[in-house]
Amino acid sequence: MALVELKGIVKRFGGVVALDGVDLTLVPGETHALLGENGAGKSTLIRVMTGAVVPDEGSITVGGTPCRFTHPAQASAAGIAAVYQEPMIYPHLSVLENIFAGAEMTGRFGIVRRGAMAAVVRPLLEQLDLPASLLVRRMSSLSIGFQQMVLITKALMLNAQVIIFDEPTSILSQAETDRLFVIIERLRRDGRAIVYITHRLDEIRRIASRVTVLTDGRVSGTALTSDLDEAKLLTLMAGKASRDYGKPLRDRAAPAHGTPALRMAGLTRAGAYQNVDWDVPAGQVTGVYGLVGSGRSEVALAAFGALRPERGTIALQGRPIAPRDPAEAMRLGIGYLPEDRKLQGIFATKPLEANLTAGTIGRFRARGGRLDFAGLRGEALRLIGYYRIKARDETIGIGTLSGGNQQKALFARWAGQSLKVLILDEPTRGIDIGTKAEIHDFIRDLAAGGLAVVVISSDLPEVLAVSDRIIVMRRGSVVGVAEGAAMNAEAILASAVGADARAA
Amino acid sequence: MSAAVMGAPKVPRLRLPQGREALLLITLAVLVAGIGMFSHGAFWSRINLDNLFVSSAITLIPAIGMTVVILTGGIDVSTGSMLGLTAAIGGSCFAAGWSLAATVPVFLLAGAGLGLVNAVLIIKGKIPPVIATLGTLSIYRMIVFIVLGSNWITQIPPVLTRVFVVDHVLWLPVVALIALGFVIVASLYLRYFRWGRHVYALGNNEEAARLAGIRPERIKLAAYVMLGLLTGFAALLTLGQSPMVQTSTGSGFVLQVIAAVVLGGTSLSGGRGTMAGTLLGTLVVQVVDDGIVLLHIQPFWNGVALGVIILAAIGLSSRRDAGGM
Amino acid sequence: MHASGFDRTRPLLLAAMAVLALAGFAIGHPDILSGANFDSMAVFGVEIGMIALGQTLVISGGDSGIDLSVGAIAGLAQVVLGRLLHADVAWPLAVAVTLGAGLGLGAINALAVTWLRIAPIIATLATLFGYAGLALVLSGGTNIDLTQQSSWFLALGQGRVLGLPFQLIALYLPLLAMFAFLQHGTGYGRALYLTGTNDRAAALAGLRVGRLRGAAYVLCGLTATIAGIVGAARLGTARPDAGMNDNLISIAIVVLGGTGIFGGTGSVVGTALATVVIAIVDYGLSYNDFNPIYQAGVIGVILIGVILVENPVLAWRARRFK
Amino acid sequence: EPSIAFVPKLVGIPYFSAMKQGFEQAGKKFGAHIIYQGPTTASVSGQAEMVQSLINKHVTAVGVSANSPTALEALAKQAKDHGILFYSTDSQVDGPDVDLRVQQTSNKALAYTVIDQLATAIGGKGDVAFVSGGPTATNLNEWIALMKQRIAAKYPAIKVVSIQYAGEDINNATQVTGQLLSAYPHLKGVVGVNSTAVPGAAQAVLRAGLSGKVAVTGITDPNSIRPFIMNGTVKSVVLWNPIALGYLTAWGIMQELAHKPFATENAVPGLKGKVHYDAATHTLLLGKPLVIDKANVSLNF
Ligand SMILES: Nc1ncnc2c1ncn2[C@@H]1O[C@H](COP(=O)(O)OP(=O)(O)OP(=O)(O)O)[C@@H](O)[C@H]1O
Ligand SMILES: Nc1ncnc2c1ncn2[C@@H]1O[C@H](COP(=O)(O)OP(=O)(O)OP(=O)(O)O)[C@@H](O)[C@H]1O
Ligand SMILES: [Mg+2]
Ligand SMILES: [Mg+2]
Repeated sequence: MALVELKGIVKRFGGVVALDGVDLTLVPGETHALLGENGAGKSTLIRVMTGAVVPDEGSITVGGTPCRFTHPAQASAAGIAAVYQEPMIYPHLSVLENIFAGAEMTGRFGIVRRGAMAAVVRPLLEQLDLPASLLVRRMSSLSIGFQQMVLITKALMLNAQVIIFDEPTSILSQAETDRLFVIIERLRRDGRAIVYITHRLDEIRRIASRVTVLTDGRVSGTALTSDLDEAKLLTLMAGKASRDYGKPLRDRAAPAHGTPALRMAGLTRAGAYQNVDWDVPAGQVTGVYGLVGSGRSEVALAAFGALRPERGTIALQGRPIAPRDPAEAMRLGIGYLPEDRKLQGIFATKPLEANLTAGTIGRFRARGGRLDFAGLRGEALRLIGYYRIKARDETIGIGTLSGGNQQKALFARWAGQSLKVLILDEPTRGIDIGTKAEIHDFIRDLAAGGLAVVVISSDLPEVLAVSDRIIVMRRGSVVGVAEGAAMNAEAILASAVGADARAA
Repeated sequence: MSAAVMGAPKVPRLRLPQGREALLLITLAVLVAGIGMFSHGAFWSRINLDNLFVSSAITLIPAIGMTVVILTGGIDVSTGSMLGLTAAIGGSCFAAGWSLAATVPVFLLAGAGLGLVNAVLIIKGKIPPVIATLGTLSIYRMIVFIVLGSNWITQIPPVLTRVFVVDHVLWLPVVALIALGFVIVASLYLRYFRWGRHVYALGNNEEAARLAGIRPERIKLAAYVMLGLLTGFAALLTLGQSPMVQTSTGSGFVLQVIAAVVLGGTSLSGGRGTMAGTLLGTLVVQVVDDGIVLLHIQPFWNGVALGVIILAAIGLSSRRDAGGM
Repeated sequence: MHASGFDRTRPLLLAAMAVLALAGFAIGHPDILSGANFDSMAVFGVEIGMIALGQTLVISGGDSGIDLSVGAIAGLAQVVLGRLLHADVAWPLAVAVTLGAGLGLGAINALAVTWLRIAPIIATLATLFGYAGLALVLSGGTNIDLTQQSSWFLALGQGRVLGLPFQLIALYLPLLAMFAFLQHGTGYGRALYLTGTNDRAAALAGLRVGRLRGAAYVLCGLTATIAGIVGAARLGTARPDAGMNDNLISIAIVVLGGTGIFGGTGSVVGTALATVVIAIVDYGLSYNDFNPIYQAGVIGVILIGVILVENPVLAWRARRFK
Repeated sequence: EPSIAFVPKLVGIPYFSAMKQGFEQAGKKFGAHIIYQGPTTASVSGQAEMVQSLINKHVTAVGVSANSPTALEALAKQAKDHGILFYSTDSQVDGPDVDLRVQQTSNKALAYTVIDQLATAIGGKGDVAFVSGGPTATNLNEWIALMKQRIAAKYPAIKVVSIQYAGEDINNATQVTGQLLSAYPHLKGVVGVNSTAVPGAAQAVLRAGLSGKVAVTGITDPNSIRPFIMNGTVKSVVLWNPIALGYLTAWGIMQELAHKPFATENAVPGLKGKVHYDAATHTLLLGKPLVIDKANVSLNF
């Protein structure tokens, strides 16, 4: 018996047809994976189901009764909850309030019962291995990884019949993903219907029993996971076979000699990281792996001049530097692709072209102090073409692009600049499998061109695939550096998680 | 660049209010101590304290409503004109010989009605709050001119002054007590009641709030109407403070209210701020203003002193608040 | 979409409104379409128009950007200028010094907002008090008579070029062109738009957010100063309270012109058109013997009316693209 | 029928409405169309804009109660060039191009009368404070200077401890006076220099329970001060009759338009007493200041 049934859903945005007659059936007790290239329409489909977007055509039935959601409140009343691709947070509210916003537990006179809410959510936090102290923290003080964990908690809290996850793990590491899966599995056995979107194929095989593939807003196939192999999936998605993913891409660079391009030594900032040493050689890709909150991003922000460390030294090609702000770091030749696309990356209401060239405006100067508009446009078109960003044209607002395409644009913004050191924080967040491999190629190319590249990622296979060396961090400290043969998944995961952490 | 700007984690904090209240409290204490000392006790005289409390209360009452409006991510710049118009309407009733009991509801209804007009323009007309209320700011003022016909209303019953301003309960003028009561109620409401939490949620992220099933329109409607209601009440109190309605009554008032709210730490982009901050912000503004006369500063230097004190006091605390880098 | 996020609906509406308003007034009084009247509208629109140019930059820089001190700057600039002229400083030098002072006043705002990190509304309210107070102190609260000054100086506000007001041809239009170029043609403009849209992202893209915004306040101080100087020359009088009504009107003009108060959008071109509308309505109403108390009200109606007309137009255009 | 335009400092206040009333009475009587237009705040530029539009409309006569003595000189000249009569009344415009000035009463007589009233009320000695309107209002500042002059010359035991500015707003005046009362505990009297300052000061004194202990007087109209004279907080204030001032102005303009020269003393139909004319400054003088107390507070303006 179907719990939710979508029939012939069509959604157009201006000239773009995001969904073009999609049918989808969700049954209780099943985890249904949605797959598709960036911009295929997955997120839009989700938003139709939660009432965030009103479809132009098509019907939705929930439990046999036809529904027309025009307001999200109706969908949540019908028992549908979602974790959206872009974190939907209340930055100035506490984590507890974020979790219960709109669904507060109230006592007499409508007084909000904080204690009761905390009591309800605590066991769930435990299962997700999150500390209870998290509840009183301000949401904006958390790194995006933690924010994502909080939003997952929130969706689980709602006790909905249908729970939808739009790329929940794109910035979570193996350990967090494992914990999430245990809970999803339990919910499934409970008789809920789960929708799960991801670009990590291994995850699909682990939890989903059925897969629906979307291509350009149409369903190109639905099948049981057990009937599918990777090649078939890729063919369904893109209509073409893609390269084997996960194998080393290229020969590793020889271990570097001499001064590293970027060297950080003894870097400390209380409460964030202690005594961190990073050596980043030119011409190589240095991977940085760790669990959510291990302090990787903060160290990177220190090198980029965005957050001053309290102690320690930073040297660029042997010369000590202390950049006061990102602008200075960039002048010195350091770049940083931030992890939080929405807050730190894109200019949502601005055209793709302005987003792509935001870091290089100064280079496009024509006579009389004029911006060289033709140059900017040319550069934007080059980047769009080179990095295969799916967009109508360069003047479209970046906010209307799909998550993966926004990410590609940000990657292009940084990859297009001439720098000495480029730090990429979760560079492939939300990028589909086919394209991910391409991005990896681009990263390797950058390194081959002499750039010192750092790839911070929560995706272990990715780190293994692109890196020449891997730095492993845990709780603000470097706990290991692996090179060559030492770079194997088990060892790195073990040191990232830490023997003690498992026990705790 | 602030740490918050970079989205970097900071030390755990228990609740919303940042160090802002504490800093304002210190600022206030320093100002009071300084003025108390250098005014040779004049600051502590009954007359001065009453004066201070009454004018603070009249700013504070609409500031409570303004805080809620700004928390939802909106703003109302028409409050001063609204105060003028309710005073003109209510004052006309007094002039026509209406009794106090019959006129008080007129003030409240007129205020709420004008607030409702703003709310409808903003919610139904989908006009950005600043633009809508800049518009009604001019329109309401025009109506004041029409209602008054360039006569000032002086037939205000003296009982208003006696009841609200002269009489004391618990050492405080009645207005001050009322204002304090409102602050406490509003503060508890915002903090502990579902609706209050939704105000914050809405101001933090309207889209998310909508997705969470909160109905932004209802909250906004309530916020603007309530601000109108409180403004209507403040208009009544204004007439207790000085028994005359002029065509200019209330002009310049809104800036004072918004300044108190923003000074109190409420962010103009919404979702952050507290009633306690608004209370302290109001007091700081009023004390500075008061001190300038009490300290016998040459009148032409008033403005300079006011500007410098605000920049110094707020500037230093803002820098601290932002936590350096 | 332009980097400014500026949509052509608003300028078209404003232009239509200007034409309609003129036509309406001409029904009552056909001779309003005379040269002398256009002249007067230009003369009275130019000063507030200049201030609105600077205000546009400040508001579009985001972070609740606003400059409430523009009126006080205009008044203080007049007083400084008046004092200098009365101290027998040659007028070109006096004007130059005043312009320098204006930059300084703008810079104080910039520092208060970007370095002290005071919310702009509070910071500029404080400087509003401060500057207005200084103007009183420097002038002793009195009217400074400049009617006897060099006619070259007075020509800044009363002179004519090609039969048109000097300040329109030689000051406002060049300033408008400069600001439009700055906003739409230079890297600075582009960077300020990005900063206004998302300052975190801008900082992490390597833009110097503080400097970009600070420069907007400095430029705003400059335009207010120029407006103050022109006003002093036009009236032959320097007064500490000269700009007392300018703050609110300049903000109203900017938002009417289509600049969003949350930053990152808008254009001085819209601001200029809004200035034209306001100048026509203002002058036309008094020319048609409307009681001046209706002027403010009509401007309020225009503010609201523009959006009420624009919303359906925008919705229709969005639908048409399907 | 000639059209006479009057641009007051600002509209929406009873004082200028009363003047307008006088203008209209005279207009009816002598056959003139009266145009009354002014800015809503006492703005110099706003006033100039109105005058300009009236000149462009070619009214017969245009004049102001000036917000600035010098800012309208250029417009006066322009009016003259267009053959339009330019006058100032109540608050004057400087320069050679003003055809007619009408003065309510001599500034000196006004200021001296106020101080004499004050001195009587406080027994000739003690601390007093002034509460004025806008700090830049030319005539208010002139009166303050003359009042100080009178105190220095005649009442050496009176000391002016502070001058505060409260704008044209009664609430500000109340608040500022309250602050003065605490800042100067020995204060004996408060002089309100404009029409909102006097009732504001009276209210503050009343509220502080100092009625009878702190004297309040100044320059204001009977309508505004009536409640305070009735309840005894204020004994007397000083003014002139603004209706008569408007009336006289319009009469004077009509005389000018008819090219009838003024004598040194003129009888004006509809006004009691003779009106003095000073040929050197083209100024008509309405008369002596009027002391308003319980006896005549029922006057309606
Ligand atoms: N608000 C919008 N306005 C205009 N176009 C939109 C909007 N939202 C989505 N689109 C377009 O709809 C299409 C589908 O986008 P959607 O976000 O659903 O893709 P997706 O499958 O989730 O991709 P990704 O894997 O990158 O997240 C894209 O072409 C996108 O540009
Ligand atoms: N258990 C925890 N609960 C809450 N916050 C934590 C916890 N552990 C670490 N943090 C915070 O996480 C911050 C590190 O975040 P940072 O963004 O630098 O890490 P990251 O390794 O990049 O992780 P992420 O994948 O979340 O971005 C620290 O400043 C710390 O305050
Ligand atoms: Mg998506
Ligand atoms: Mg990170």
